[in-house]
Amino acid sequence: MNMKSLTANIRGIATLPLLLTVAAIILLFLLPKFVTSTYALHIMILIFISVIMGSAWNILGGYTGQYSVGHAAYFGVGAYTTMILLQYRHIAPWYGVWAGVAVAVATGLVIGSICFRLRGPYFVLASIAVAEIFRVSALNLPGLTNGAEGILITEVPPFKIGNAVITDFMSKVPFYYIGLVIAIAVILATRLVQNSKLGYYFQAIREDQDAAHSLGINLTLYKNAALAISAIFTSLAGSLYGLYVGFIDPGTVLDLGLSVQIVMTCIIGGIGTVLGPMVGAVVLVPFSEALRSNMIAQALIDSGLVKEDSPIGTFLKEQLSHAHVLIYGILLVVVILFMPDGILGFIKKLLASKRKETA
Amino acid sequence: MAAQRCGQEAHLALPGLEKVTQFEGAGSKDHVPGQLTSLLLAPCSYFLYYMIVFFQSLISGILIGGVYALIGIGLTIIFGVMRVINFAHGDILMIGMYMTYFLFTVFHIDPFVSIVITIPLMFLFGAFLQKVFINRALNALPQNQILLTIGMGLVMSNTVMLAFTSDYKILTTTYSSSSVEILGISVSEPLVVSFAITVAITAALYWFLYKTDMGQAIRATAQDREAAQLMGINVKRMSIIAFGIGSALAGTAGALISPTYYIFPQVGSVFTLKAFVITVLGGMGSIVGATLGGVLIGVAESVGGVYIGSGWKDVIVFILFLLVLLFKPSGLLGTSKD
Amino acid sequence: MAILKIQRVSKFFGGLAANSDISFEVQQGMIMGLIGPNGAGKTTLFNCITGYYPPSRGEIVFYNKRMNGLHPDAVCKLGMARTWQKVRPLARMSVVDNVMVGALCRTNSLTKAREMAMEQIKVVHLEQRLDARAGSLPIGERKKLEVARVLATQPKLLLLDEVMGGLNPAESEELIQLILDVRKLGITQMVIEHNMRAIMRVSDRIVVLNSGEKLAEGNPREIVANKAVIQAYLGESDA
Amino acid sequence: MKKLVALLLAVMFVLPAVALAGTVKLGFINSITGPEAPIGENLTNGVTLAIEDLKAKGIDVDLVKEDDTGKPDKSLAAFEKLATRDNVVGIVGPYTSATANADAKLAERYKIPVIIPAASKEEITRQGFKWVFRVSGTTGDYAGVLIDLATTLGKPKTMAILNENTDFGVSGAKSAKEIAEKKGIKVVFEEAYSKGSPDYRSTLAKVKATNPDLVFMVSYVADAILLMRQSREIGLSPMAFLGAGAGFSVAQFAKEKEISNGVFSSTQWTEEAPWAGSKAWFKRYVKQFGKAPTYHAACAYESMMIMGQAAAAAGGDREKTREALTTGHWNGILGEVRFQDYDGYQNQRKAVMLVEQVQNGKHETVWPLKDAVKKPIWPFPGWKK
Repeated sequence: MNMKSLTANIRGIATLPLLLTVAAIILLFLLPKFVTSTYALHIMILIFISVIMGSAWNILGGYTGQYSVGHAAYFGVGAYTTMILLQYRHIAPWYGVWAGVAVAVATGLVIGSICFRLRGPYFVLASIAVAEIFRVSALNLPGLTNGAEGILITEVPPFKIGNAVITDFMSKVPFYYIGLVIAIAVILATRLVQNSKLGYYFQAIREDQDAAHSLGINLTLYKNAALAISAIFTSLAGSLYGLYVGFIDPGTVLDLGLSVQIVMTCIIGGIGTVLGPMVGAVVLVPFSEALRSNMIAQALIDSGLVKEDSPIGTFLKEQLSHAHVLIYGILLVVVILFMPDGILGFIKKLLASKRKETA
Repeated sequence: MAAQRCGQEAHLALPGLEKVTQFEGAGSKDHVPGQLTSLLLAPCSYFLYYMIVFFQSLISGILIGGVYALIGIGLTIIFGVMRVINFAHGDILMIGMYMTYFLFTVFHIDPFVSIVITIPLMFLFGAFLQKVFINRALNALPQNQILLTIGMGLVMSNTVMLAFTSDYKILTTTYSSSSVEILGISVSEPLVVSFAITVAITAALYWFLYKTDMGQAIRATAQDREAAQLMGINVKRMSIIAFGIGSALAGTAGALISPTYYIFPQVGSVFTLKAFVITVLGGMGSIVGATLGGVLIGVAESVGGVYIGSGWKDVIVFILFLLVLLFKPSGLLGTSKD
Repeated sequence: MAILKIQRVSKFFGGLAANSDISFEVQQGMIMGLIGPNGAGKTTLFNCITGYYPPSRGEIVFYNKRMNGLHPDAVCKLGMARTWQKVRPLARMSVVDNVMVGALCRTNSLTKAREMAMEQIKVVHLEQRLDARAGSLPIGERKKLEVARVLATQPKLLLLDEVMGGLNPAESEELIQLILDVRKLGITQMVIEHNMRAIMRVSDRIVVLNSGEKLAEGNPREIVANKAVIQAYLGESDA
Repeated sequence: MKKLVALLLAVMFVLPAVALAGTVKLGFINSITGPEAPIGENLTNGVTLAIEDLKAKGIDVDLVKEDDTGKPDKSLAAFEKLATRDNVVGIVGPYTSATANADAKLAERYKIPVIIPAASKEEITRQGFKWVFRVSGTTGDYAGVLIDLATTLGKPKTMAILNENTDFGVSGAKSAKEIAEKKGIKVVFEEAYSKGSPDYRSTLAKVKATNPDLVFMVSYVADAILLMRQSREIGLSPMAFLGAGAGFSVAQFAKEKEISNGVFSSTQWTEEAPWAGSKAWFKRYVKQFGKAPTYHAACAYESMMIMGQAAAAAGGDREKTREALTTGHWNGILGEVRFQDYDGYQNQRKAVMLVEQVQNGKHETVWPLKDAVKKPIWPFPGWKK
């Protein structure tokens, strides 16, 4: 066996990154003990949800090359199943969530059988169309989904085993841990996929479907497998979102904007890499939150860089709050034009060019 | 009061129907003339009622479809030449609407006349977008191109919002709500005019693409980019022109729809998806196909809205879209190889 | 023993016949050359054999199994693998990963697949480029990579579609050698080629297609002497 | 990038919010961007005026504005930030029913008083919440007053309901149906349309075919104009057009007099509202912002005035502010405001609704009759050809 590839393989699970990962995970598990700010926890939960969605999409879009811009369908189906069961059938969410997963996977297989016959832009458009059909149907089936009014739950019932209350869901902490665990699970799953036959086959399909087909890869089977894994985690993210926010309606959980946001997280972070979606989420969620609440302007003023009553200060305070979507759009354009491989790809390129300089 | 009501109802031009509803809701009106005759007339009037509702929806569908067609043609040219899914198409249309609005309110130029100004301006705008942004991403991955155009759309709609606030703008002309009534079916005058303009523009475009050298070059580029390049066609220039034409058409559609619709920064999203459906339905790159697709979607929405429910219109459109994708992927009139 | 039997195969696109009524057999261990002018229907025949489209008429029998209607992946599993006229590397995967994808057709273990891949990479002499991105290889190496990749699927019959197209003489020579090496491994091959000198050197038997029909079949010497074949080729160069 | 992230994190989690002494810190959540932004702007302007007026009363408000883009999850984040990081005493907002519904839960959890200015979905104040107050009337109020007017002026037997397929539209339509049926009016047509469609002609043709006495519509600004334009084209001409709030009560709608004349719309506030200072406030608003205010602006203004005064009197204590809101009463441009428990509502203002009718391109208050500026024109006079 070739030494170079062997060492490369070992380097992939080398001790230092492994230690760092373990340390980071421990830190994340201990975080709620130190951080009392519920706002910070809220942002962390949103990041976890974003990591889960992004990584889930990444398996289908990043590894298998099927650029679905309709992932809101699985997110929404998961969220709706869990919430409908909880609200109207009084089925506890820890069962409902799995029902959501089952429905999402079933939905995925139906969608897959339709859309996977299409390639390239046609697949993208079909995935959008299917998700839109779900959204409009949810609006028009008030008997099932409560239509445009959405489903509002007042509280999540406590999780009990026997009479012992394990978690009460009164604070953010349980949601934090659930989010963290699922996020770790999805990253782990991505890693497992990447280092297995599945991963090789997914990537082969991404690179060239016809070539992959001729190498003995059953396209339908493996595309659907990727979609199923993707749908499972996207549905979990949806259920977590629904239970955490306590309110869902077609305009939020089945929205085209959500599908776009999922893809964006991956592309900004770095598509087809284990950590890309995580990087994307960690950057995008706080960034859009800071923009939304005008924190950047506030920080500039607080730090004394800009005087509050100066024209720039008033402009920032008054106008920036209107402009955050604009800035978001500009950022998107800039990243795609200048960092086409996302932040991770950009960093890799920087490191490579530095290495070249030193060599 | 009753007399007044009846006087009003007279212009429904549906005497039979009128009596039937009165008969059904017996006593709801002050006088019930000839119950027996109305009973005899019932089947006939129901038929008339169905016919009128049907033709009403058919005609409005066709007329709206004309505008849809224009949007679709713009997109089909862009997609055909560059294989870029332009998610900013609706936002480009929105820019056209604002242009029309200001030409109307500031310079008092009639929206239908203003397209003479809108078309060249929008062409330049599109050419600029292509040269500065899209061009750099032509070889990028398709999902990156999608996000790029989404980002561009966000920038456009939010810049407009900062400049003109998010208020709805209504462009009211003297003819905005005029209609003529033909056999009990009302036909919107501005829509008829815009339909006529659409037909003229489509014809002109058809001539341009099929009868001029540049048109041929654009079509060659759309058919096979590499081959066109080998044949000495300046593919980059063709792309710029194609994006310009696409934008000009979207802008024109915006202008034509302005007198009967309303204008706000996020209005584009309504049309972007529709544009894709139309384009794919007709066959990517096919002008006649996009025209047919536009009218078909207009009619499907309108007729489907009546018989299935207006909330379901979009579902009907998307299902139609998926069916075409699956069973005739090249579109109704397309000859594309993939 | 005839491992592949093409029996009166026709393929129509619309009203157009790309292949009409073609029959021949490929014997175990031989190299079968498939030649013909452009548009003769060679690649269409490959596509029919490997399951990309079902033949419109006729039968394809491989090891006494009827292949009509099987998908390409099933065809590959049965031991028939092909390369592409226009190379199709899995561009963003490394050389070794490319070949491993082929090997994974026969095993579920990555370690095993890697071993199998290394073996084939040695056959095509790409040991030096293991970790290079397949998309970054020069054309000659891409062609070799493609051969290694299909070899890794452990085929009984290999269909090579113009592996020498676009190569310089030195590279062509390497590939000729490669084809001969593969024969030594006991793998039957069917080769589409435009390079006449090469095809005459490697083929045991040659089938000539013209306008979708079989024009001639025989050993290289017979083919060179065949008047109809000469006519077809000269006709083409005249045009 | 790392530095930027670090900076952002620092800004978000670490830097304590600077509290100014001698002022009341309040939060305001609104849809500043996104699809609801056109109406959101009215709320922002109303609040701006309220801050000025509070200052004149000697109450300095340190206002933290948050944009929720009209999405519940963003609204929650905004609420979370206001409640925990900015430590505001009370919150005014958010605007839409969906976001208000989501935020109401958090108000209970963090025990922070919230005044909802303009969201009208009935359920919001029917959940037994103690910290949620609402100035806005409910969808039932909107429908009730219109049907009152219709049954007093005429004898309508049938009604068609056409509403946009949003939370606002659906809950408005539900209330309307309930109330109409109670009054013995038969609902002969019901349809929720998806907003933003350029063509409602076929739907309207269907409405016309059912020949209803009343046509009740719930819609936002722009669709209202489209619906009426196309009603005219189709020749739909019932006894009366009734519009519930939003789209039918904005000045832009009235300006299209060809199509808007004679249309009734219910609202919570008008320029001619019979309450002290309404007219002056209207003028001031027009002067400052260059356009006429909607009732949303007035409701937001009043909500902020009440919150500011209650919070200042309570010395910035949340519990005391809540008590002040429960027991107090205020007199402003919405008349007397009290938060009461009735009909299953908690802390809900019993809104005095007004009906306007467009007459000669202007909204005129025509109902209740004692407050009317002009006599209502009944029935709908028909379309001019």
